[in-house]
Formats: sequence, C-alpha cells, structure tokens
Amino acid sequence: MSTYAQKKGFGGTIWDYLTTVDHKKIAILYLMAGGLFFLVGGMEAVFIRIQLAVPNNDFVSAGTFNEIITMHGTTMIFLAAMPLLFAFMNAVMPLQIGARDVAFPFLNALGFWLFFFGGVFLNLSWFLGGAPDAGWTSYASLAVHSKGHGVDFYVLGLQISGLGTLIGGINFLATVITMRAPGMTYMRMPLFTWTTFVASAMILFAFPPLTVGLTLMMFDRLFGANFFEVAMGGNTIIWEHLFWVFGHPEVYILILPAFGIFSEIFSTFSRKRLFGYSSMVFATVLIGFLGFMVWAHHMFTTGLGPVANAIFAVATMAIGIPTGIKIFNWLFTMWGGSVKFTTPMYYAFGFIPSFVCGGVTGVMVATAAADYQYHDTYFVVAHFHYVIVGGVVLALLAGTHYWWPKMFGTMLNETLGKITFWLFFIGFHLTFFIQHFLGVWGMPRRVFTYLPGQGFDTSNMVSSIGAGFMSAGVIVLLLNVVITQVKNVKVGNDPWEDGRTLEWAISSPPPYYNFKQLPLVRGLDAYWIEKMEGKKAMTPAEPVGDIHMPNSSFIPFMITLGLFIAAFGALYHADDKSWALPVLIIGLLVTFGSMLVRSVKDDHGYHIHKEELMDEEKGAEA
Amino acid sequence: MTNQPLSSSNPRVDLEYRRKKNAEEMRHQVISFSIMIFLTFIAFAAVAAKGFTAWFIIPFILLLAVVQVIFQLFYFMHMSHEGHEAPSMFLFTGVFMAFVIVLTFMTIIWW
Amino acid sequence: MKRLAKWRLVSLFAILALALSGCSGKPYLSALRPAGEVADIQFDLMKLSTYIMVGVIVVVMVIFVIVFFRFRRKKGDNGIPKQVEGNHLLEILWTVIPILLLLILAVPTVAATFKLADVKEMDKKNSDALVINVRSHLYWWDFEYPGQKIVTSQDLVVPTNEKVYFNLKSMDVKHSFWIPAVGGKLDTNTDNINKFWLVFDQKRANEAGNLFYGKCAELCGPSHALMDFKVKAMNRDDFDTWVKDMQAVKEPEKATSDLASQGQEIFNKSCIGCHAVTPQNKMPDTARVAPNLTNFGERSRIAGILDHNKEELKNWIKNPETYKPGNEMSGKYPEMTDQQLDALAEYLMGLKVQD
Amino acid sequence: MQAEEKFTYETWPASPERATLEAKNKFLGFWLFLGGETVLFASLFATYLALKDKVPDSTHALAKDIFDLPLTLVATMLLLTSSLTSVYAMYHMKNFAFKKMMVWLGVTVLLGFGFLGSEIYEFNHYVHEYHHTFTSSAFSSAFYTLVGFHGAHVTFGLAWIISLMIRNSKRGLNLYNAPKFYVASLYWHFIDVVWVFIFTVVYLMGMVG
Ligand code: HEA
Ligand code: HEA
Ligand code: HEC
Ligand code: CUA
Ligand SMILES: [Cu+2]
Repeated sequence: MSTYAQKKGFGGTIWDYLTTVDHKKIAILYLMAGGLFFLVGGMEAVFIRIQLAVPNNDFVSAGTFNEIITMHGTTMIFLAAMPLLFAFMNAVMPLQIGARDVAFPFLNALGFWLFFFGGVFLNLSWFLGGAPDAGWTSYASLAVHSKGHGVDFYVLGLQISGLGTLIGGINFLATVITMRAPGMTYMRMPLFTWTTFVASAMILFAFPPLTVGLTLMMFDRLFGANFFEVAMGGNTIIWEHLFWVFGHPEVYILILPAFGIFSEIFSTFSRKRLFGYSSMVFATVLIGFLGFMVWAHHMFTTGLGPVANAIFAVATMAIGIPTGIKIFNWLFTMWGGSVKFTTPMYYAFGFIPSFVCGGVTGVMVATAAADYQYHDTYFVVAHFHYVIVGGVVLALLAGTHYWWPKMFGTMLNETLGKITFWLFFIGFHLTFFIQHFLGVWGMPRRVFTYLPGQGFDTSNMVSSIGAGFMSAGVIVLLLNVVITQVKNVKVGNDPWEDGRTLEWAISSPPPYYNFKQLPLVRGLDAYWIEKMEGKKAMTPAEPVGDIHMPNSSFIPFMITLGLFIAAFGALYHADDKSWALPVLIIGLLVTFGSMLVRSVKDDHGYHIHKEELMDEEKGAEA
Repeated sequence: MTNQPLSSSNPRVDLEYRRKKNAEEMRHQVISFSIMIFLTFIAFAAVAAKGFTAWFIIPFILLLAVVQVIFQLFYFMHMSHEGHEAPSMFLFTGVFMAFVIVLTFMTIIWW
Repeated sequence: MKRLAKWRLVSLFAILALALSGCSGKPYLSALRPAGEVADIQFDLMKLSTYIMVGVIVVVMVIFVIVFFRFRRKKGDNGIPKQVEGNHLLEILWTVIPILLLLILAVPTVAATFKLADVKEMDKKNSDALVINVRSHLYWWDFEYPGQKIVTSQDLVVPTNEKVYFNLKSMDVKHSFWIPAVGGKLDTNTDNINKFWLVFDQKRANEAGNLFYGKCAELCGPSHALMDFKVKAMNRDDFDTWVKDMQAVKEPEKATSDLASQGQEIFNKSCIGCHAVTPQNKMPDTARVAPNLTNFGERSRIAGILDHNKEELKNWIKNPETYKPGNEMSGKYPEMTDQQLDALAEYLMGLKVQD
Repeated sequence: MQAEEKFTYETWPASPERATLEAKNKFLGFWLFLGGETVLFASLFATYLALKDKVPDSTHALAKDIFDLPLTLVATMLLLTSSLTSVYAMYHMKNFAFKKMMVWLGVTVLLGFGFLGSEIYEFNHYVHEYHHTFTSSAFSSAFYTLVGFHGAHVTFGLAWIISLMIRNSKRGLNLYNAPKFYVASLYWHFIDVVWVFIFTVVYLMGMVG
C-alpha cells in the first residue's frame, strides 16, 4: 500500500480528502471549512453593520436581523474560530512535538466531519424555514417559545459539531501525553503545544455541560419535556448556567491557542527565546483553571444575589493577573531582541494594544455593580470583539501567514499581507472602539434598529464604515491566497530563517509520515539549538526503520452522514411528519452500523518499509 | 514507545510472580466487592429504618457512596497502578468540576 | 512606516480627546449622565475602573513603543541577541502590581454590589417605602403600585429624591428592566421575582426634562429593539396628586364629544377585552394582557416608540405590525375604517386623569 | 510489535491493555473520555437536583411517593455484581485465559440485561401507576433524563461487549483486541460508578424526602 508520489486525478484528490486520516490533510480541511464559515459569518457581520448604519433602517426585517446576529455569533465561534484554530493545531502541534501523527488519526477525521456536517446542518436552516433567532446564547424562555425550526437547527447542529470538537480535544490531549519525541519533556514543549494542550483539556470539561444543555432543550422543543417550562415546574436559569459553564471556558478555549500562536511568532521574529517560559506555562494553566470558576459573570443581572455576584466578580478579575504576566513576557521577549517586521509580526504587534484594551474592558465589566450598566449593551459587544477580533482573529490571520509555507510549501506575498493587516486593523478599531460609548450612552445590544434622536446615529455610521475596511482587508487576503497558489514558488524547510521549533526542521510541506526518524530533543526550541551549533538538521533518536501508518477510511464520513440524516428526522418529528421517525432511525442505523463495521473490521494500518524510505531520499537528492 | 520487556532473565520466575500478583489482586477485589455490597445494604437499611432524620441520613449515604466509588476506581479500575497519572489527574479534575457544578446548581438556582 | 505610526498615535489621541470632551451622551438616556444614587455609585465605579485601566494601557504602551523603536532589526543584521530566560524581579513586579490594582477595584465593587442589593426596607411589614411591581410583556411594560392600588403601563411615574423599590417579573419570555440614566438593569425572569431599588434625583431629572428613557435589555423577539418605556419623575407632591387622580377614576371616563363617544362604543366592543381603562388592580397580573389605557391621553409615546398624536395613533391601530413586528395586538380585533379610527383616536386621546 | 502476533501464556505481556502504542493511546484516550463523562453526568445530576419535586400541581407524584426500595436494591445488586464479574473477566484476560474471560463477560452481559429489564419494568410501573411520564412535569423530565441517560449507557455498553465477544469468539486474545476488552470493562465500571450515585442521590435521597 504505497501511496506516495502517485498522480491523482481530480476525483482521486477528492476521494483522498474524504478518506484521509493524515493530520496535515485534516488541517487543510479544517482551514478550508473554517475559512468558508468565517466568510459566511463575516458577511452576516457586514449585514448587521449595514442594517445599523442609519436609524430606522429597513435593510433587513426585525425577525431576519435576529436570525443574522444569532447565526453570526454561532458561526463565528463554533464554525470559524474554533475550526481555524484546530487547523493550526492539527497542522503544527504534532510536528512541534516530533510525532508521526496524532494519537487517533481515525478519530481526527471523524472529529472534522462531525464539525463540518454540524455546521452545514446549522446553515441549512436559512433555506429550510428560517435560522435560529434567540441569540447565540439561546436563552431558554425565548428559545423554547421561538417559532419554526430555527432553534431546532441550532440545538441539533451544535450537538453534532460539538461532538466533533470534543473528540478533537481528547485526541490532542492524548497526542501530547503519549506521542512526544524522545527528549521532548513537558517543559520543553513549545508554547503553542502547551496552549493546545490546556485548551483541549478545557474542551474536555466544558463541552459536556453544553451537550447536556442542548439535549435538555432538544427534549423540551421536540419531545415535550418540561425542563424550561415554568408552568410545569421547569426553570430557565438552569439553561443559563449550563450554557455559561460551557460558554465562559469556551472564550478561553479560543484565546489560549491564539496566545500560543503569538508566543511562537514573538520569539521567532525577535530571535530570542520566550521570556519567562515557565511562568508563561504556569499562566496558561492558571487561566485554564480559573476559566472554569467565573461563568456567572455573564449572569450578574439575572438576580443571583449579591454573594454570588461578589464572588464571581472577584474571581473574574483574578484572571487579569496571569493574562498580564503573558502580556509583559511577550513585551520582554522583544526587549533586547532583533525584531523583524514580517507580516505575522505585524499582527502580533497589533495584537498587544488591541487585546489589552479588550482585556481591561473585561475587568471593567467584571465589576458586578457597574456591569448592571454595561450588561447587554454595546459596551459588552465592544469588549468581546476587542478580545476576539483583536486577539483570536488577529492570531488566526498571523498564523495563516506564518504557517502557510509549512502547510502548502509556498509563501504568501508579504506586501499584500501588510496591506491586509492595515485595512483590517484600522477597520477593526474604527468598528469597535466607538461601540464602547454607544453602550454606555444607552444602546442595548441585539437591537435590529434604533430611533433617531438618541445620539446613536453618527457613531453607528462610523462603526459600519469600519466593517467596510475589514471586508476590504479580507478580500485582499483572499486575493493573496489565489495569487500565491497560482505562482506556487516552493520554499525550503525554514522559510522565515528564524524558525526555532521542530516544525521548521522538516520539509515544507512535510512528507506524509512526518519525521523519517524521530528527532532527539535537547531543550526548549529544539531546532534553534541545533542551528546554533551549526547543524542543518535534527539529530535522530532512532535508526531508520519501518514506519507504521494508519489506513485511510471512509467510515468517519459515513458515521457523520448518519447523524446528519438522523438530525433531520428528529427535527421534523415535532411536526408529526410520518416520514420523520423512519428517517431518524435510518440515520442512526447508518451511524451505528458504520461504527460496528469499524469495530468488527480489523484495521492494523500498514508499514512503510525502510527500503522505501531510503529510495525516497535518494529520489529527492537526485 | 517500546514495549515493556515481556520477561526478565528468568521467564518462569517472572510468570510465577505475575500469576501470584494477579491472584492476590483478585482477592483484594473480591474483598472490596464484599465491602461495597455491605455498604450498599447499610445505605438501604438507613433509609428503610425510617427512624433517622434526613439531616443524618443524607450526608451518611452520600459518604457511603463516595467510599464505594473509591473502591470501584482504585480496585476495579486500578487507578492506583502506575501508568494512571494522567488518567487520575483528568478524572479528578472532572470530579472537581462536577462538585462545583452541583454545588452552584443547589445554591444559586434557588426558587 | 515611521510616519504611519506617528499618524496612528495622533489619531488615537484625537479620539481620546474627543471622547473626554463632553461626549457623554444624552442626559435622559446615558449612563455617563447619572441622575440618581444608584447610577452615581455605578458611575463612580466606572470612573475608578477606567482610571486604573488607562493606567495599565499607558504602561503597556510605553514599553510597546520603546520596543517598537529600539529593537527593530536592521537590514542585514545577522546578530543573535542574548537568549534571556527571564527575570525574577520583573516577573514578581508584574504579578504583584496588578494584584494590588485589582484589590483597589475589588473592594468598592463588592461594597457596591451589596449596597445595591439591599432591599430589606421593602420587605418590612408596614414599611412606607414606595414599591412598584413591574411586569414585562412581549414588547410592553405593566406597572402596578400595590400600595396605591393602581395600575398603569408604558409610562412609569415615580417620585424623586426617595428610594423606589421594584419587584420585577416577566409574564412571557425574559426581558430586562433598564433606565440607563438612573441605574443599571435587572432581568425580569419568568421564574421568580427580582428586587432592587432606584433613586431619581430631582435636580438632574429637571435637567433631563423630567422624562427618562427606559429600555428592554434582553433579547426577547423581533421587537426587542422597540420595547422602550418612559419614566416621568416628579416631586413627591405631584406624585401624590397623580396617585389621587388615578385612584379617583372608578369607572371608565365618559367621553365628552360625539366623536369620542362613538369611539368609546367601538372601544367597548373591540378593545376592552384586552385593554383596561380603569386603574384598579382587581385583576391578577396574569390577566392583564394589554397596556392599561386609563391615562393614555397623558402618555408621552404610543406603544413606547411612536410620537404621541392622533395621526400616529391611527396608524398604530390600523396596523400595529408595521411598527412593532411580532406584537401581541395585531390581528386580534376587526379592521377599522378611517372614520372608526378617527373616533377611536378622539376617544383615546381624551383619556386623561389630570386636568 | 505486530498486533496480530500469536501469544502463549508465557509470552503474554503483563499489561496487555497497554503493551502497544495504539493500546496506550486507546487506554489513555478512554480515561480522558471518562473525565468528560463525569462532567456530563454531573450536569445531569445538578439539573435533577434543581428540578427535584418541581411539579405543576399537587396531584403529581413526588419522589417520596414513587420510589420503591426493594426494586432499587435488586437493580443495584445486579449492576454491582456485574462489575465484579467484569473484573473476573479482566483477571482472566491478564492470565491469557480466553475461554474463562468469555464466560465471565457472558455473565456480565446477562446481569446487565437483568438490570435493564428491571429498569424497563420500573419506568413502565411509574407511567401506569403514577402517570409519572416524561412530559408530565419538570421533575419527571429530569428524572427520566438522568436515569435514562444511564440506561442508555448500559445499553450501549452491552452492545459493545456483545459485539466484541462475537467478533473475537474464534480468535483468542492478542494485543489488538485485549485493549478493546479492557476499555470496554472500564466503561462498564464507570457505568456502575454512576449508578452508585444514582441510587444514592435519586432513590435513597428521594425516599428520605
Ligand atoms: C476570546 C474571548 C474572550 C476573552 C479572552 C475574554 C476575556 C475576559 N472577559 Fe470576556 N467575553 C467574551 C469573550 C472573551 N472575554 C464574550 C464573547 C463575551 C460576551 C458573551 C455574550 O454575552 O454574548 C464576554 C463577556 C464578558 C463578561 C460579561 C459581560 C456582560 O454580559 O455583562 C465579563 C464580565 O465579567 C467578561 C470579563 C472578561 C475578563 C475579566 C476577561 C479577562 O480574561 C481579560 C484579561 C486581560 C487583561 C486584564 C489585559 C491584560 C492584563 C494586563 C496588562 C495586566 C494588568 C491588568 C490589570 C491590573 C487589570 N467578559
Ligand atoms: C469569533 C467570533 C466573532 C468574530 C470574528 C466577529 C466579527 C465581527 N463581528 Fe461579531 N459577534 C460575535 C462573535 C464574533 N464577531 C458574537 C458571539 C456576537 C453575539 C451574537 C449574539 O448577540 O447572539 C457578535 C455580535 C456582533 C454584533 C452585535 C449584534 C447585536 O448585538 O445586535 C456586531 C455589530 O456590530 C458584530 C459585528 C462584527 C464585525 C463587524 C465583525 C468583523 O470583524 C467581521 C470581519 C469579517 C469580514 C468583514 C469578512 C467579510 C468577508 C467578505 C466581505 C467576503 C467576501 C466574500 C467572498 C469573496 C465570497 N458582531
Ligand atoms: C389581544 C388583545 C388586544 C386587543 C383586542 C387590542 N389590543 Fe391594543 N394592545 C395590545 C397589546 C399587547 C399592546 C402592546 C403592544 C406593544 O407595545 O407591543 C397594545 C397596545 C395598544 C396601544 C398603545 C398603548 C400605549 O400605552 O402606548 C393602544 C393605543 C392600543 N393598543 C389600542 C387598541 C385599540 C384601539 C384596540 C381596539 C380596536 C386594541 N388596542 C385592541 C393588545 C390588544
Ligand atoms: Cu423585552 Cu427585549
Ligand atoms: Cu466570560
């Protein structure tokens, strides 16, 4: 079963991606799907801003507007930001720890397909009678009473894609724990690997409450249960808790890997090791832990009482401390360094002031008594876009430029990259800075319009213009991608020339089996150490030998397809459609049948033989 | 990533030792099973007796449940064996989270 | 590049200057123009936290700018900088200073949180504190004064310079009760009653035209954006007079003109099933399905958002859906001819309790 | 190490469930999954506790009215014992005694079915005797969801063990299937752990009032 160096037709390539279990290809799938959803979510954002540009606008109707914001938030968080981070985790993390692959290649593929089909399912709601319209938080009283199937799409779609995320998280955890190359101790792991690890652990503990919440809501809406039906003894606050027990850790699941990306970029382009590495690791773990203890700060105005509010307020503020440690460590990584302003470094540089602004407004909203004013206003919208766009999205853009050569073997154009940066960065501040003021001037969030004469008009217009700049930036980025891929100028192992971590010690893109021989890691920044000693490559930790590889499989796709079908059955079951129950059953049969096939059919993988590896090397040299 | 050595220099001795150890372990497991059954009976009896106040019974049976679960985890699921460092770290983090969630649901969902 | 950076800095300061120079919103609406004790407490906290945060930002920016200018790589510079592992003193410093800053913020936060939640007074037996039961409905607000035994809607009437206590509850989905200039919001849950208090300051109410804007601050459906209400703040004497006048309305006010009595007839046929025109609270809150119109003629808005005149009133009755999508009135009564609308408008506008 | 390599009692490794890299991963990954499951059940327990005895009106049966000690005791004994039998099975797995392992797994499965049967009887009883149905109150929804989730885990565990037994009935033990058996038994123990809390928190505490 030797699969390399075969020329494939278009159909072959598609089939290859449908069945792949290779973490690098799955990374590309995540990048494409996540990128697509980012464009969708971004378009929705643009629609929001068009509608709000002037008072009493009727660009979209009130109901549609609620669908748009709900889908914008949901899409961006679940279907764009997380998958894009997963793309980099998949592409880079196994390389950074010197592994051949992730711990569970099969589950890796399954996780991707679950996410993707869940996202497709959710977005199909636009064409099947209306999208969810109760906000991305889908608070129970409104969500349970929302008409049509929108919220059902939300509940089922997130259920499916959440399962994929959970599987992905477990996979990364196991990978980091068992698959590290010889010498790669925990305290030698690059920061991006560390943040992946901690974020994955958070996924493991944060997603189950979401699953439960979604299940309860599904039972209420589709099967007549009464969890949130007050008249029947139900209680809507349960949903709020379950959602935020998940929802707050979720935002740190987003930001920690982003921190990881920037940590790599800062030290690479400063040509310095990360300042205070061990305190960075400590801060990461601490943020992860504290992240679970603060969720009720989203519920200050729910009426939990002063004791709960005070405790959660103080706990929330505490997160500022480890985050501050990180900020200063980054600054002092550059201090005394030799800072090269590449495109990724532009983003990293722009990130610092942007994120600090967002973080400190986070602490401001954490002051419970004052949050009674901020809550559910544009101040909060400004806060979280400052941390999310100024943190996570800038990191995603930075990572895209930084690791593009590693993933695709060719460099994105630097000039276009910088143009993208300026457009996006200016647009970002233009859009969201002014929203702080809108909030405290009395503009609630999630309003489809506002009346003139309240002092909101000019500021909203400014904000909308900013969104235009951001769109232009994104379009330049798309152009850049197209131009780069058409030109396709190949690059070597270490195109930035300052690479420090193991992924730069291997060709771009790496061979499908990654390291021919597992590398021997002698310290933090393993590749840099070797480079400083004048070596060109890593010292191998083992002789050349057979490499065990997993087989490709179509089963992940099938398992997911079954759930996708079943979800339609469950959804229309509530309408008393006669075909709904059979569809539900057929879908589940496909899923469980495929799982059965998987467990009954042995899959031992295959071996790349030593000789083949040698031949390939010769071929490469010739 | 290599396997554990399958046998030491003297395979027979090693095997003998292993068999003994397994049997020993099994004995422990039977004992812990008996204790679990015993604890279960006590818990049921405490409730059936009707004589105690709820203030006593509830903490008491919860304690019994915790003890029983510890037996399960450490004897039946071998969590004390080496090689279970990561599993126990993650399991106990999960238990901690579980505690926090249950605590908040019992205190700040209050009507 | 350098020039660009300078330009950025300049524009940043420009925005900041603009922000500080009185850009603080409308006096009847903005949380930055506090008009009562609660809003004052919250504004003080906002200011305190802003000062701390600006301090933090300045420190970060100073280091940031130094790094930006001093440590950029020159062309062709192939030197390897010293690989520093860390620095204990610095690391302790930037752990301890934020802790101190946060303590400075945390203490008043906790104090304020408890203070704002203190509603002991309203639960006392025979307390003479003013209590108002707020009931939120899909897109309109119901205000009941249990002590005074009157009900009104849409326009909340309150006395100034004293603590007013609120019982908040929702009758359908969750909403949130917010009068930005007077104090932060509290959710109206479907499950329970939430309680808090506010104070309306007389002097600053005057500056705001004695009419504060209130908003619904929790997504509650299509017309969430339009779920506005108004607050009429008046001194205690005026308030007492208003209460008396309201209480005096024992049965529906008689129409005074022909047109109006025609309107009243239509109203009694098609509308009174939902809308009450007497202020007594004989009905339980669950039975009050539409705004109480006793003093409709003295309202400041129609349905919370439209200008208060006959034209708009007729528009509203003709087709409420265009003004508030998803509202609970649309389609619940027969269509009206223009003549009938005129009559209704004449009648409704005459519903006044104070003359 | 070839996973399909044939073994004898002498060559069988001490911890077959963790002898290969794949096995190690599976073992670890499954434990991680159990960590997540803990939080999942915690959320369900918390919901149940928040909604316990929350019913629309006084005609509805409450926890103290419906539960029945003897039935719960029987179910508990069945499941606890099945935990022991699956330990036996793993004991024989470690000693490379395939036949015995299969026998004990078979017993485990039978006990599992016994438990499921008692649960089905119980639910049926509640529905008919007390009109305590899934949709009759928030309390009943929470009850059936928590206990039902556990029941679904039992069902899945049974299906899993049975399909493992069928698939490997002719093959004997090797390093490819030993970890699968081991992980399935871990799952089974975990189900038992959850049940310990269910019978304590739901049934016993329910009867106390
Ligand atoms: C990536 C996402 C992300 C991140 C990282 C954060 C970070 C933080 N968030 Fe944010 N938050 C969101 C995403 C995020 N948030 C979202 C999406 C919502 C809204 C959800 C919704 O309702 O739809 C939200 C809402 C939200 C609320 C609820 C507001 C409301 O609805 O009323 C609160 C309240 O406490 C809060 C607090 C914080 C705090 C304290 C931090 C801290 O982690 C910030 C820490 C960082 C710093 C403080 C800056 C750096 C530190 C220094 C330079 C050291 C010195 C600093 C000090 C001494 C202060 N956030
Ligand atoms: C990862 C999370 C994320 C990201 C990246 C963004 C990005 C953006 N968000 Fe979003 N936002 C949320 C998460 C996010 N948001 C959440 C959770 C909510 C709350 C929802 C709720 O209330 O329930 C929210 C709500 C929200 C609101 C408030 C809505 C309301 O309360 O009424 C607004 C308003 O301005 C807004 C604007 C924007 C803008 C302008 C961007 C921009 O940064 C977007 C930039 C991207 C683009 C501009 C891409 C444009 C692309 C094109 C134009 C492509 C052209 C197409 C082709 C060539 C095919 N967002
Ligand atoms: C189903 C019951 C129902 C009927 C019948 C009904 N309304 Fe309404 N009405 C409402 C509700 C509910 C509102 C609040 C709408 C909102 O603001 O979302 C309302 C609002 C109003 C308002 C604005 C109230 C204010 O305080 O600003 C007026 C005026 C009004 N209705 C007049 C009428 C007239 C005239 C009729 C009969 C022709 C009528 N209504 C019939 C339910 C009803
Ligand atoms: Cu009511 Cu928003
Ligand atoms: Cu949060």
